[in-house]
Amino acid sequence: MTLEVAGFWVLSLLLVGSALGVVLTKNLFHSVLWLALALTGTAGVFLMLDAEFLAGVQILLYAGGVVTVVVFAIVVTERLVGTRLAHTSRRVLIGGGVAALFLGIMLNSLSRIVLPTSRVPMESDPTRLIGTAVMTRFILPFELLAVLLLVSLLAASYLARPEE
Amino acid sequence: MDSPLDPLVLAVVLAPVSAFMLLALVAPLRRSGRPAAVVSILGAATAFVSAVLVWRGLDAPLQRVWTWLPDANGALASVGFLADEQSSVMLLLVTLVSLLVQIYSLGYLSDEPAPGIGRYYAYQSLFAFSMLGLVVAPNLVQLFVCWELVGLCSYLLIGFWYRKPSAARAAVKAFWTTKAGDVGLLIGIVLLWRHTGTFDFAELRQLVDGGLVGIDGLALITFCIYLGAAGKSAQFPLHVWLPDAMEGPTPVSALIHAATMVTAGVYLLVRMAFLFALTPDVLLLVAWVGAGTALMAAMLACAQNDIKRVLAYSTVSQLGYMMTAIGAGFASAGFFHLLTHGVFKALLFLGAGAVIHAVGTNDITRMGGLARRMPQTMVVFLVGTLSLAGLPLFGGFLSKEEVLAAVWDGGMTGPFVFLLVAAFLTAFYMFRVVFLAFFGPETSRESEHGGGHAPHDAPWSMSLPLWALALASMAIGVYFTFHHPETAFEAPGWLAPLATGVASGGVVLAWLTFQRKMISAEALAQATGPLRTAAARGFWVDEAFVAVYRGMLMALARIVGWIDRYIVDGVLNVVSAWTVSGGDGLRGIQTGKVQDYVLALAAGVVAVMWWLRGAM
Amino acid sequence: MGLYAYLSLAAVVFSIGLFGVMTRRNTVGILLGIELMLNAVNINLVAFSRFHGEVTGMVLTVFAICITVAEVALGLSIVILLFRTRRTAMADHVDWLKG
Amino acid sequence: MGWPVLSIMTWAPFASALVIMALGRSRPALVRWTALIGTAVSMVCALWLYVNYDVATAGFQFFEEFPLVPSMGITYQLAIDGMSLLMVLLTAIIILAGVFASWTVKTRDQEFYALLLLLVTGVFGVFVSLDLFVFFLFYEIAVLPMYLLIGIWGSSGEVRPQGLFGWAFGRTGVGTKEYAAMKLTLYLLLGSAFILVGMLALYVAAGSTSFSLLALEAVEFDPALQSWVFLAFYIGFGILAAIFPFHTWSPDGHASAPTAVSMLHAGVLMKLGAYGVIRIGMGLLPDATQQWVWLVGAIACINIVYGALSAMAQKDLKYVIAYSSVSHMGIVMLGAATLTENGMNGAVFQMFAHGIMTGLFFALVGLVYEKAHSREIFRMGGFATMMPGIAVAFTIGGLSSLGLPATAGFVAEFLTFLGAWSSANSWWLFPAVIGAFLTSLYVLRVVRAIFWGPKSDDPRFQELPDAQGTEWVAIVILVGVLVLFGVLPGLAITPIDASTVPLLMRLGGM
Repeated sequence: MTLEVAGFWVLSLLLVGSALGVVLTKNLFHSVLWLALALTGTAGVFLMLDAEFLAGVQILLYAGGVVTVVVFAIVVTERLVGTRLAHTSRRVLIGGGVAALFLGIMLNSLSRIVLPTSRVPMESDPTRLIGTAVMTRFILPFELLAVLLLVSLLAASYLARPEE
Repeated sequence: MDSPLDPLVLAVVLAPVSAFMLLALVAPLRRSGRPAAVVSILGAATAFVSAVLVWRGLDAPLQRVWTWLPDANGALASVGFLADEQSSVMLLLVTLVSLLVQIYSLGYLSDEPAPGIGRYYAYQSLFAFSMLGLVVAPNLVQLFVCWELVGLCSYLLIGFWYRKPSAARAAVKAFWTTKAGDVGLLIGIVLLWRHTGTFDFAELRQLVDGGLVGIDGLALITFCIYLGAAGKSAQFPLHVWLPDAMEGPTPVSALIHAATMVTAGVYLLVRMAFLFALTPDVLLLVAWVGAGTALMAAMLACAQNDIKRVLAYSTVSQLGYMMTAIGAGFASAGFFHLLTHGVFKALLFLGAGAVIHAVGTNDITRMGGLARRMPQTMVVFLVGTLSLAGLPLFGGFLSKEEVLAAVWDGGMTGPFVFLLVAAFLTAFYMFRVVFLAFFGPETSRESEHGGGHAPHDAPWSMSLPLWALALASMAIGVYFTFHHPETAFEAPGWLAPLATGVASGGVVLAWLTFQRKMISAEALAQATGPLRTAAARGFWVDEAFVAVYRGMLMALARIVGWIDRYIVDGVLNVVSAWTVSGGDGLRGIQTGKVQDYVLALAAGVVAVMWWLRGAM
Repeated sequence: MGLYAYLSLAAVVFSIGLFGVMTRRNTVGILLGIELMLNAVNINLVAFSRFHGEVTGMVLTVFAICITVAEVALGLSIVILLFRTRRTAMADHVDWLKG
Repeated sequence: MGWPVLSIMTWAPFASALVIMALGRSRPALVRWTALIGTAVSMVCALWLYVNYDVATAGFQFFEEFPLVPSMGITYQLAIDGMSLLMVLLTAIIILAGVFASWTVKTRDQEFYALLLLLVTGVFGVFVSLDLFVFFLFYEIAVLPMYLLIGIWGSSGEVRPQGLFGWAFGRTGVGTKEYAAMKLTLYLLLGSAFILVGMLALYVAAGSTSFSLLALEAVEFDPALQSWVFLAFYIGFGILAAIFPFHTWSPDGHASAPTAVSMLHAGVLMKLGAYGVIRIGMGLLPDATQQWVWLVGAIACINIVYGALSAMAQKDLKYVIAYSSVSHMGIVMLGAATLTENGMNGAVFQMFAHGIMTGLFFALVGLVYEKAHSREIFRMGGFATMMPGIAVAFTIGGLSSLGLPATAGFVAEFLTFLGAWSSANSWWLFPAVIGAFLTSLYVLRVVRAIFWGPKSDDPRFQELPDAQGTEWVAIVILVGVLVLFGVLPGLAITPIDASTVPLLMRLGGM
């Protein structure tokens, strides 16, 4: 068992465990914390895949930004309602069944196709490649993304504006 | 124009219609009342003068047609005129009565508000046009068109006082009843067209003369045409509308329901006599129905107290005379009676109108002693009555005798007896009216009309037409009493004395009963017993029609309406309701919860992937 | 470790996220489930990208992360709006589309 | 050729609809005048066509062509013959009157006029297009706005669910305008489905090269194919022509629809159905026509008598008129089924006459309803004193309806009767004549009850105004046309004859 394999298993266990924590815990706040952990785990996976830049973005934007926003939203809404938010589950068995079936079929499909086992070396540093691609080939989507973010920012502040 | 008479014939027809268009389209003129009347009367006068000129000048039949309904071969139907002996003299009668009635109406309707008068004269002009168009019609299509139009005018004029429920009802009844006959006429025309390929009288006549008309199926055609005539000319059992039609203003009754429109049926049969001659069975039917109608209506007339209804039944009765003559195969006799009857019956109606106008009631038992109050009216009414009774020197004498002679000569003993009895009854019921209304004690009455002043003779506008008609009636009577026209049939020598005797008998019986009171009217009524009861109820013909209408037609309509709503539409709605219920059942799966939709989505993906598993 | 391992891991995380979306009553919980699913997708993208030595997948991941941020922001503002109008954060109670 | 008159006529209402939608917001006068101008342009075009149509040459004239989808043989091909000429004239008259009659619409007048004009474009389009595909497009345009027009501006009736199948009526919501709108639309769309199937079948059978009527006319279709395609057309178009037993949308729909919509629908749209049966069903499928006329005629006879009896049983004024339409459309179908020159002329003439007459009826009923707020025949009474103009016009309409000479109704019925007796099934004459008689019963009964009888005691009906202003224009136009064509039927018969004779020659009837 190489270090890579061991790291992968550790990360996998961390990711799957925290993901289960997100969907199973009864406390919404804990859920969010588990999500933060899962996102960090994902960042680890990115690292294992030589995508340091993405791992950084993942932690900064996701684990940092998104989780903060969610926590903030929870706090605000609990203040609005005045009670703790209930965080129960419904139709756990059916949902679990469907999810398990889904997983089974996915894994079954994956097992039947031939996938590469070794990595093709990247042309250069992935971060550099990403930067070049974004600024050249993907410049239009990138700019549109900026617009989208702006719009969603405005929309979010419009929707969540205080009541008149 | 081929003949100098062409524009004159056209003028006869077009003068009234111009007046009508003027009145119909120029609303201010129509609402102005008297000026509208003047326009209409001018139209009628023009028509009358032209008719006289046509009648004097006509030496050979004159026909002009213009295409009305085109088809691939040129003209399917045309309009135009056919002026011959019959139509020209009929034109004369129609325009004369029409003109006199319109003048008379000036006085009669003097209390009517101005718009009402305008409306009345518009209808009158339209009627004159339609009737004249009918008279000159060279083919069956134009005849039918005008036939329906006179029916329309009759409907409008009967319903002239439409605020009166009885008038509105009578108008519709008249229209429906005649329309029922018209259905027959229309079918007859359609069948005849298929049978012979033409609507034209002249062509039909040529075909008949040439023996080119097949006899097979012809009886059905003539029967259908007769149905139309029976409806219009109030033959049993379609006579029920005529007495009710007396709801209209009296001048209208004089014009439409005595002199002109009701005789259109007779006129039609006269026009088509050559065709009817091919179907003796139908002629026999015409004669029997005619005679039966004459007798029945005469009996009904005896049981009426309403002066106008007496006259109405007497019209029905006289129409029966004419029909019987036609049925006997001698249309000319019927036509002759039509002409004289037109004159003296119009006179009687107008006289009755003068009485009603003065007294304010139609009920003869509430009149009495009017001879002193209205001597002029009495005289002209008496002239009319004597004419109707068929006494020598008076208008109806010769024509009635001719009808009787024709029927006798036609070998129809049964109808002949019927007619003879009817003649007796005619004299009786007419003199009953005369004695009750004009002679005898003056009944005390509060006049509902004119606020209590005593009845008096009518103003000039009303008396002028009365005298004109009375003189015409006398002139006809005197002229024909001494100049027997040539006829196609032989009158047996005993006939004239017999007819005169029968009529005089009726007069004497009436005199004894109602003037001398030697025979009690009640006793007479008792003696006739159930017959009189039946007569008072009009032999339940009305009731039978009402029963058919209510009990069968309306019931059928209700059933069909129910079926339509609850079966035809019901089945449709049941199917729809099932669809709606199915949707209702299915909509439960739409929980509105986003998790369930995701669940269904995932399950769907699983299912699709499972289905495609072999491919992957 | 081959691509298979990474894809399997992503599949597991995706299924867990799906489970969360299907079972959570709370709208925020559903949102969290969606985040997990998106993460799984991102893992897939990066893994494919790395194993094929092609950077496009990573670029797409950058975009996906950004869009996710926008989505979260909007989603949460909708949650807040929902609170305002319906006084609830329970997706169960939000069934205007119920048939 | 000069101006594309047919296109101008067809699209002028559409153009005014666009103008209305763009500029008409809260400008009622502008809406009405724009609508009036648009329909007046159509009217002028229709008259121009009438004057310039060359009867001697007959056949289709005023061709306009413009390929739309050449690969599938879809062409914007317009032309008219005598039959469509008359229908176009009818449409123009009715919509012109309809615009006047809805002058007083208050709610959402902008959308109302826009939809009305859109619908009219569809109707014109159907009558002038020779390409079946374009025909079908226009047909749908003509049918669909009806849903909104009835659903939004309609009025709910007084029918209440009860009796047999009462639960079903309750479930479907009988009596409401929404129900009527839904029923009408679904029924007509069902018909469209049949029509579409029939058209595609012919298109494919003819080699999938052209949708043009003229091209398809030249093809000899297989008799078996003809047989079922004819039935598809008959049912499809027949639903719109209210053939028994697919007529029940008509009373509910017409009773609920607002005035102008009833006028247009009963006056013109029902004729689309009959027009479709004659032009497409009979025109393209001569063998099947010979095979199926017995059915068409028999059902027409049922329509005539059944419609008249149903009308007799109604207590709601609009229902009476609607059922009389069912009866009169029977005359149209009967005339067509006789396959004789007179019958066919009568059918087309009846389409025209009934269109005008029914338009007049619905305009007047609308006026009465607007003023008295009642449609119950036997509650009203003696209205002639208060509204003499409406009373007279209604009476004239009624007289035309019962086939009184000197109105257009007589000519149509007379020709149809002649045709019926000359046809292979001469017994058809009798139901037709009986129907005409029954019509006189129910029409005069209604006329008397509402207008000419004694005045009603109901306090609602004591002071009612007569028609005024623009309403008069609508009435005068319709009455005038009704009488004009009754007195001078040659005006219409001449062009009709120019189109029916060639058709009958194709059918082997002459």
